[in-house]
Amino acid sequence: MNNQRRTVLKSGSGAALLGLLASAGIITPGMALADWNKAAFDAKSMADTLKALGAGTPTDSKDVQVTGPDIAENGAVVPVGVSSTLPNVTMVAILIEKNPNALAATFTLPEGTEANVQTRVKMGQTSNVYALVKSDGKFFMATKEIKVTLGGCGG
Amino acid sequence: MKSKIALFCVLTASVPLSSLAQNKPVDPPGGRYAKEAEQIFRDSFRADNPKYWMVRIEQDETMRTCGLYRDNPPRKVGEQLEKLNRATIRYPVDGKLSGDWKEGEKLAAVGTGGHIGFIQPDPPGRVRGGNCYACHELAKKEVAYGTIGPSLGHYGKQRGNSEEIVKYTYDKIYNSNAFTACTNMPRFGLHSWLTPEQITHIVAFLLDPESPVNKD
Amino acid sequence: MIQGFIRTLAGAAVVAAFAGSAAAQDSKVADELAKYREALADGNPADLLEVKGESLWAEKRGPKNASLEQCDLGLGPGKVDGAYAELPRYFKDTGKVMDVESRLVHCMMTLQGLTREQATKNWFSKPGTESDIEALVTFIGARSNGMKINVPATHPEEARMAKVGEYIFYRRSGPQDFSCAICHGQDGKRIRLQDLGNLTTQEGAGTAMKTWPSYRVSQGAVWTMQRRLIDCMRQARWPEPNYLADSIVALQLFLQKTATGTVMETPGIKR
Amino acid sequence: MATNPMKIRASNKDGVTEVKVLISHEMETGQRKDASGAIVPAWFITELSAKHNDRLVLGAEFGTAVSKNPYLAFRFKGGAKGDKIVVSWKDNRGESRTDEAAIA
Repeated sequence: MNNQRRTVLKSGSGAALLGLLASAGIITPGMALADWNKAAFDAKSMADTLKALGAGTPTDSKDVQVTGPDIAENGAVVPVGVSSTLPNVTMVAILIEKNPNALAATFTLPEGTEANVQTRVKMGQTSNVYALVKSDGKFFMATKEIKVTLGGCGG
Repeated sequence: MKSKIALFCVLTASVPLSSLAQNKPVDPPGGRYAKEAEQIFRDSFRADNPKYWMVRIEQDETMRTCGLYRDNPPRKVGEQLEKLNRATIRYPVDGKLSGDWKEGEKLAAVGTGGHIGFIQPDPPGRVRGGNCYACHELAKKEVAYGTIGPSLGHYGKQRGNSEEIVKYTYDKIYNSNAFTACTNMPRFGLHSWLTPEQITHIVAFLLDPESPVNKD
Repeated sequence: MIQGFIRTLAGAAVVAAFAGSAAAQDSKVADELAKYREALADGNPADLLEVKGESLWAEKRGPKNASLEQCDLGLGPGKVDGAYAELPRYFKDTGKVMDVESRLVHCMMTLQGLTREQATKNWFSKPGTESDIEALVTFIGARSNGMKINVPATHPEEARMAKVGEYIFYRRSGPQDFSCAICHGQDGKRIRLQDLGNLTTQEGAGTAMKTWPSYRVSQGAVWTMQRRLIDCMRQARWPEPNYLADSIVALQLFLQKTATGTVMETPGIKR
Repeated sequence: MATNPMKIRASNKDGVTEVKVLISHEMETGQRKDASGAIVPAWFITELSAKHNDRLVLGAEFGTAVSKNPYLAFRFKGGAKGDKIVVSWKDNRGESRTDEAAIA
């Protein structure tokens, strides 16, 4: 544990240099990426989000999975992932039906990166969570309900 | 707020202190430092706190006695406290003790309200609820229930809704200590945390055959 | 009325038997909750704060342009390893029983020359405002990992404060008739879905105390023990005690004494 | 406001590298109100990239629904002990940060 922490610290100091480089404009984070997809993140409904992502009407697929527990102890931090056994997956996305904006995150997967990404999202209430996957240029989807529970003393 | 202070005084005055003293607590918390401890506790708060906040650290006879016995008073003392608390129960003007279960369902789920202070006080207009699910299982569909109190699932189905049961349920919510001295359950009516009318709604939530407590 | 009461008791027995059929649903909830907690444990944001705390500890700051590296947390100047596990304790130089936060603020004042107000201004973080104290306490706490909580309270002042803490633990007041003991005086209970430790036993107090400071996902912040206890009082609907108040130090001493012997696992991550 | 370092862990097993990243960021939704009732403006990471040596291994775009102090885990083929993993993010205020770690 302690060793790990020391490693972090070391990388932190290395980062200071990189941070300087970044602020000087020498390297730009995310420069290999396309611009942030505002239309997709601003969309409210599932349908509008899928449209903005160019996904149209994705096919339901058993080879796509929303990973993570079915119950969240708190909606502020809900562990969610996407995994798929489909070939040539180049993009995955996480959508939460009942959030104010359905789209939570999209991931670009270069060749060699597995279709298995995990993150943590906010959920305002119990909702269906969708995993969207682009495989061989076609879109596939899977869903599961994640229950957000009230907890603690209340308030 | 004045009326609440007055209520504390009435409760304090009406206890036959001499008889309580006959049952000296064996191991009162704080031991010989109890008096000092009370002062240390009182000194922890800002001097410029509003008066209506500071009322909340005052103790009535029930609270004080429960503390002395670590919430486990001898039966004699308990009976006296129960008698004392029974006398505080007040009823709605129209005498109807069972209200609207749908209103009761909402109140049972709400755990907010009544928070004061500078760090995280309730925002204005925050609803004050019964927070029943914090401690009790009620409607089956709510999985996030606590277990500090007994399960109240099928409460009405098990008991029927005779006048006697309705009154007992109302009284228990109004002043839990009328039945079990030093129980963990708050005295919702005594402290005006819930109004008599709100209590009738929770009674209905517990007893109405149509309520999700009784109808899965 | 008595008859009604007896009938109620009988009813309760039936209800208890009935609860068995809900066991399947309950155990599924428990399983998924366990998965949830496990998923969060790997990747505790408090680790980020620990790293920050470590650099703050060594950073020269304040009017005296000094670091905290000579701060005496009870084991001697500069000794951080294991210090948290032995706090609160009596300090000769101040003649007071102090917890980790009181002592840290004392060091910020004496070593770095900060005023009490400067040192405690951001004693807890808010969105957009970080707290040095949270970071420092996370760092100090982590340096007791794997060590046993050891607060025997043998010094007379410590013994006195432990009894003061015990008194406050059982003291009821407020519009919900609460005391600490209401929620934390029995084994095997939970509030909503959160397990409640019986803080009057070594196991219960140990399970609680060993994990603080903890990252609270509902708050998006690390909470120190001061913050935790002051918030318990807010939840009891009392006014909030002052930061570093003796009552809070006393409660900590009572709890740490009860938890003595439990191995520290900090920072924790909680709802 | 100064940014805090990320925590990056990368380990290689059987030719697959697993990367776990923890980032210090508010991820403010733009829907929360402060004590005075005013809306707190949105402030969140929009883009992130991870590179193995100089090759992109993951690109990400975040919305406001990603939790405060974001966590990310992914796996890619290749990578060897000691190789560099470099992670960069930028947010909607134009702040950015880059950190690196070696594969263990």
